[in-house]
Amino acid sequence: MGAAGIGAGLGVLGSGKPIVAEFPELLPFAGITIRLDPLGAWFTLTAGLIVVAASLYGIGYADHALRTRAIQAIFPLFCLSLLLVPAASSVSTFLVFWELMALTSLLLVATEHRERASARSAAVWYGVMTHLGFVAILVALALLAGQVGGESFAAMRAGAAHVPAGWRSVVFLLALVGFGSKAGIVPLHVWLPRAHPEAPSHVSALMSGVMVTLGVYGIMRVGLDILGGGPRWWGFVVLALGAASALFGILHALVASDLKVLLAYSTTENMGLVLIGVGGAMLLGAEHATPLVGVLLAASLLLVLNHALFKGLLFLGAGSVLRATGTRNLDELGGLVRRLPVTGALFGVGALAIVALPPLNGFVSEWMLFQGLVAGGGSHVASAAVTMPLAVGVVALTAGLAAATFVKAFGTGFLALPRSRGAAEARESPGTMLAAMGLLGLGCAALGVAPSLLSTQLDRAVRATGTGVLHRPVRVEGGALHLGDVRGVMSPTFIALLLVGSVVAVLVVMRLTIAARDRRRAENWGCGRALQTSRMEYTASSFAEPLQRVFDDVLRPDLDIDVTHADESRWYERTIRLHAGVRDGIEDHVYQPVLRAYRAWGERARAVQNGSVHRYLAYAFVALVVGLLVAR
Amino acid sequence: MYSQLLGLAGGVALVAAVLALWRRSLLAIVRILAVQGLAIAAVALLLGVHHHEVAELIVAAGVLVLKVGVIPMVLSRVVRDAPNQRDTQPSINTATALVAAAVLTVIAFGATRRLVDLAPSPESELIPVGFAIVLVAFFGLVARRNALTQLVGFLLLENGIALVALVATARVSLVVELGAALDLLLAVLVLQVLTSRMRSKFGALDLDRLTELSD
Amino acid sequence: MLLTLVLLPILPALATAAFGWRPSVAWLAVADAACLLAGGIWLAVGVVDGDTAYFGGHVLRADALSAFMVLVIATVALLASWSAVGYIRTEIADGHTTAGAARLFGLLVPAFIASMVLAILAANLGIMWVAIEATTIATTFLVGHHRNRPSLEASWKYVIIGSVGIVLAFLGTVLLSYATQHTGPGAHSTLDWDAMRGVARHLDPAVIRVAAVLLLLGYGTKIGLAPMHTWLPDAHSQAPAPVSALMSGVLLSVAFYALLRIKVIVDLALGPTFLRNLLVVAALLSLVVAASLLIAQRDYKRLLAYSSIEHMGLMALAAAIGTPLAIAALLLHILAHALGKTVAFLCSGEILLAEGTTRIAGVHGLLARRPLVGGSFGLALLALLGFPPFGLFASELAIARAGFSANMGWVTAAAFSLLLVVVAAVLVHARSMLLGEADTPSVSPTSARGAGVPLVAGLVALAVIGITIWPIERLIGAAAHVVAQ
Amino acid sequence: MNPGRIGAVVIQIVFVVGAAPLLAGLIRQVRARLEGRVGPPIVQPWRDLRKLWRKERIAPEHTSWVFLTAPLVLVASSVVIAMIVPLVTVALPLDEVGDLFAVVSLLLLGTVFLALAGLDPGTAFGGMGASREMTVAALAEPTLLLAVTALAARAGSTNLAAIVNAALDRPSVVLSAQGVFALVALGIVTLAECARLPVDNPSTHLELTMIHEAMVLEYAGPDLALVELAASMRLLLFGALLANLFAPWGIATGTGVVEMLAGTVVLGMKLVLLGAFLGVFEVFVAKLRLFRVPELLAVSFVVALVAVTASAFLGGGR
Repeated sequence: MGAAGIGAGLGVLGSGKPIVAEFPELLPFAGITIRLDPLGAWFTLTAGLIVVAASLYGIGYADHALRTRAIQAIFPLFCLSLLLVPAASSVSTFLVFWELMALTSLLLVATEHRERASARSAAVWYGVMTHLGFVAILVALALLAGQVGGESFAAMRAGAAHVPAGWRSVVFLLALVGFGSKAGIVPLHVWLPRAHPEAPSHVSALMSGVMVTLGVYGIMRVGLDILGGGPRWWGFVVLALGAASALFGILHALVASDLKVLLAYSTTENMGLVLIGVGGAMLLGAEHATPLVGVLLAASLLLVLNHALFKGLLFLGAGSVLRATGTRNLDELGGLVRRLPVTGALFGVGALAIVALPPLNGFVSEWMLFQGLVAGGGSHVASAAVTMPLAVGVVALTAGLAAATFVKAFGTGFLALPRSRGAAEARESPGTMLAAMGLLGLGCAALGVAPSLLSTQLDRAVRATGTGVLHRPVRVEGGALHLGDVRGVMSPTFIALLLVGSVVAVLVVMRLTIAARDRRRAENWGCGRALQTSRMEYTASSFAEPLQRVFDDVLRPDLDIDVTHADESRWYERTIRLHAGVRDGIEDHVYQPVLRAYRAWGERARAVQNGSVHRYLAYAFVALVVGLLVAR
Repeated sequence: MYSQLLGLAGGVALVAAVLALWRRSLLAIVRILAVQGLAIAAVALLLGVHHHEVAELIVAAGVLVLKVGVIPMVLSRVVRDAPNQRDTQPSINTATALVAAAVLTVIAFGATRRLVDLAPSPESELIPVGFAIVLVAFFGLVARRNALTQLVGFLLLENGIALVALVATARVSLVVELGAALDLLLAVLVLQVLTSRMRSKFGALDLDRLTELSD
Repeated sequence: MLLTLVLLPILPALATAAFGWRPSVAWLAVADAACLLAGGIWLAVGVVDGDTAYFGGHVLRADALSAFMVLVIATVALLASWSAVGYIRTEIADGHTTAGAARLFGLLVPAFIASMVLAILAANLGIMWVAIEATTIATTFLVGHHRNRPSLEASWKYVIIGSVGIVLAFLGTVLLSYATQHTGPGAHSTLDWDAMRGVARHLDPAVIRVAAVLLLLGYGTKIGLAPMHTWLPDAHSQAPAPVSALMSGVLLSVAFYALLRIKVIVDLALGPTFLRNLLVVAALLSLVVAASLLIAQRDYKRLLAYSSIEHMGLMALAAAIGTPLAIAALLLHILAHALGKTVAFLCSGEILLAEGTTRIAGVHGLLARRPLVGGSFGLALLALLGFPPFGLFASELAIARAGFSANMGWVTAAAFSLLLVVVAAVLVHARSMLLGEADTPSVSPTSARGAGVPLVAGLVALAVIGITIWPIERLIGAAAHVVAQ
Repeated sequence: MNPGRIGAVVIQIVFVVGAAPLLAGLIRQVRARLEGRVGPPIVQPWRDLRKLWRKERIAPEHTSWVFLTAPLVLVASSVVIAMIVPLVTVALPLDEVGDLFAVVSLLLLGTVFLALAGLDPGTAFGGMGASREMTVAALAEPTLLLAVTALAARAGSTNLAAIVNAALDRPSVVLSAQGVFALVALGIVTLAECARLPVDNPSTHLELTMIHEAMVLEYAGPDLALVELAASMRLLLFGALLANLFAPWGIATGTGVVEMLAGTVVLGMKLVLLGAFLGVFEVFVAKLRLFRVPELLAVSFVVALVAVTASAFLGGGR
């Protein structure tokens, strides 16, 4: 199925001709209409890649999770809906696939409900937030369809120009809310760090790698393609949301000690980066700076694909760790690179890729994003000149923090000494799981070394966004990456070659000049201590502590110290318990009051139905009197 | 003469509805119900005589049997078995209730003026009266706490509707009329069965005890 | 033919009267419902092209809309009576039901179904009213089936509020007839629907306005539209599960059918705006009430009842929109809601038999302990919340589209926002009931063999109509054409 | 690709590798003199490296391949930078291979590997050093990128040759307000990235204050030599970049032998000046408390941001 997705995606991107299909008898009153254009194909391709890997992974992973047949039947449905969402070309078709995706993923999130209460509550959070998004999207699309008098995307595209500007903005904002909630954009992200960790890992990979990006797809499809862009402030809004998400996501990822929560927050961060690109493109698009629009969109799209690859890889790796050790808590892991050599190495590749280091794929997309933003700041568009540098600052800060985050994740999770028995006795995963991870790792490397593999496809996808980008925003000439009319040039291929060459050169020099060939294993320097145990290691929490301190205005960590004094004297403490944690401030300050109001409302409403038949009759009586007065 | 008599019968019916709001004794209320039934039967009779309609005469006879005979009899038997023959304190005090009845009557007349205007005739003049009975009886339903008075309230309300039905539609098919009457009879019997069950389960007919089901 | 359809359901009642309640008689009811379904299909084939079938002059009549409703009734009756076989047997075995109560059950359920079919097939609005009132009477004792205090309380409220409401509908019907009497020289009063539609444009607007209000209030009571919905949670939660399924699944819709027939007349007389505004108010009020009371709900059968109110609100919205698409969606919604609610209530019956409580807090880890019932219940809830691939998704989507196309965007948006609250509330409750580890071992007997068949069949049917409705697409189209021309 | 241009690359690599330890030695010498000591000779770092190179190779217990590859990657990334950054001449054949962003990322690649290597042995010091190093890097990285942006906005390209050429063509753009801002920001970041005072003290071994040294505590022998060499290469590269970006005069514009020799000499002189300045500077500042370091970096971040906005507003070189 995934292969079909890849095939369809590549086919459309290769030829530029959409795949069209119609099934009018399906889906009552609407019919299913499919039209996979290059933009959708890019996302289908992304989905297909991860679906292949996740399915392969699932073969080996299924004995750990997905025990019941019903759940196993849902997984392919989820994959199918992921592949079909980008292909939908009418409001109804889109929404049915969208909700199918939501439902199947919801059920998959709840898979492990018997084991953990957190999985149960995650399912509810996810269900409600996804439905919030659905309602927003439904209203947005149905509103637009109602305004233009047709529900096919083609009709909406044609009619959108004649819709009054106010309505266009309403549609756009609602779509932004709806798709933003799926993409995990702050402040609608709360479900993401709950749901993604609770799902079985290959499902997490699909959710984090593919499903969230479909939120971006929606924003692109509606904002750019169907509405054809809008006023400048649309771009500002998207850019601001993206920036907030990027920073918020990476800060929380930085302090998270649950490996999968860390990855989930990092997803919010990456979607933020993608939206910075999209927002920048919209901003410039409003000013008719089309060459740069293409560059920024290309960066965003490439980041989408890259993110799918490395985040998929990381989640699969996390699943492998979870399966081997039974814990996701980084503070209890460690030393896994020796127990799980393949998983460890591949997780390392994913971590380096997500930190955007050469020669891996994350670097290419981030470079493109920087180039687009820098060039946008240098363009003669005044509004862009102010915002773009700020966006560069945000992206830059995010990049730095991401480096710290993933050094933490890999360093404390896989290096050093095991901190728990589970970690010490971990066993490597079966071959199918490793092959799946290997596939994605290969993808990360391939796209990092040779982005030319997909440059024409990327080009087609960007031009399908309907932003009037006509010339090629991305070209590869002589191995070097050229972007639109940006003068910055870079060749990932050569960087990779030079790096490998240099490493080999250094190795050769060492081999020729060093007498001692073998290494001697020696005890670590213990600063005079005889004992070196894992208790002395830096844990994930301690690793992140300095940065947490730097950002404590934003993160507002909780710190509780419980001291129990000895009976004899209060100067001797018997136990000291330290509880430190970082809570999601947006959840505490935005969602909790809403939840409280919601519950209070529910309690208050009970008075309406208090059981008194008199009261009930009184309702009807009042209705009758009012009705009669109205009827006059 | 015809129209005066019609008016008189309608007036009696309306006054009966208002009186039912005022009285507390269950037996008295059942009697008021019978009186109202009589007034309705009189209206049917007058209509039948005036229009020379056999159907109306049959209806009049039916109303007489049902609303003056059977139902009050069944009810008064229930009342006699009741341990406490007086209704408990209504949830709205009587003075307020009577004022409300006046207001409701005004509303009913106001709301149905256009109905009369459609075909002004002695018969259609009674439509507002019927509506007023409906509203006042409905109000009684809301105000009363005893299951039996609620039952009577329902019947009063139904009488109001029957009055409207009589005067508004000259030839509503007899089948419908009979079906409706049969349904109502059944409903009353059902309610009566429920009342006796209620007495055995709850020991009283106080509806305020029926609040186990809420939310 | 039409008469057969009305009389057919009575058959099991006669059998029960003769032999008392026993499984073979109960199976007869199942077979009977299947026959009714077959008859409904036969009828549907006959009228799908817009023809109308009559019986006895203008006593009974059937067009596509009626045929569709017969199908809905028959489908739910089939599922409910199937499930009733095991349900009553278990109740008798557990001592919750006496032989007498079972006999009454066997008598009244067929009578109830028959009166619903009569209401659908009646050509005369008066007879339709009589039939609907008859359903109240037939179901009162079914609500009181358990003969304990709560069920008695529920039946009292049901019959009082329901009867008051329905007599208001009678008053409205009378006024309609009054209006037909005065449409011009030579006009005579009638309640025949065809005849009324013929003269509808000449009806006096003032009278029709009052009549419309009364009819909406009256049938609205039976439909369960706020603020006349108050009896519904009590009655639906106290009735035995198969009866709850019938009441929630079809009785409400049959009342809605009556409202649709009325709507045709009223809209012809007044234009669409008047009734539309009233319906919008009722729809939003119902949704608000349902959503608010679902939040802190403690009883899962009442939860289903409020969900019915919510869906009736949505249907009222669809009726208010009134375009052909909206009406078609409304009809599909009726069918889908009937299936979904039937499955949900039948599951709730199984859960009640197994757990002995209807409190949400009293049920835990259902999926782990009873995968079939728990899973069906969960899927039915998801279906009722409007997730694909179930039919309610398709109908709600179409309602939304119709709403925005008909310039009722604000109302539609508000309605769907309220649905969000419903989703949140139901998901929270579903979590606490369904998910989690099986902490307490199940003590009560497992449900009867074959109990799962109607559940699964209902869910499959529900999913199928969500994916495609080509067998009944023309029927729905023709039925929608009856209402929205 | 003609031999002259390949030669340019070779010259740059040789220059960086060869001169880097000397630059470190120079700074130490200057400091020692100012503190009234004789100090080790300037070639002392080379001697140290040679000594380490001959020693036994030791791998601490529990370490993995990460520990072993980190020095290689560190050196290799510095070598790659040496190949693509215009140090001696602007006319490098590999200019299109990487721009400033690539350079920054390559630097980060080295940092990340070193931090991972610090965590690998599982000692308290390694973890502490890695944690602090990443804290500093995470905060320095944005400044670096912003400064790059400021420079790029000026030249209209992020490619180094273009920036240097722009400065050569119009010296005014360097000697502007935004140029000064960018210089200050980059200067501070250089100190942080190269583990110099006041962020880190390269000559301390006091546990509580060290950053870089804590990370590399477990290295010995040739591996340590590589780490030390790479550290000094990074310092030199930063210095050379600072020099050539803000005072490019004297850099060769072609690949003629004489031209390049002159360029090399000029670059050497610039570096000597810079090293001397750094030495003097380090004498007069004390090490900051660790938790004050972020404040310093925040200052540099703001300065860089000002530089960027200024260049955008003032129009820069465009």
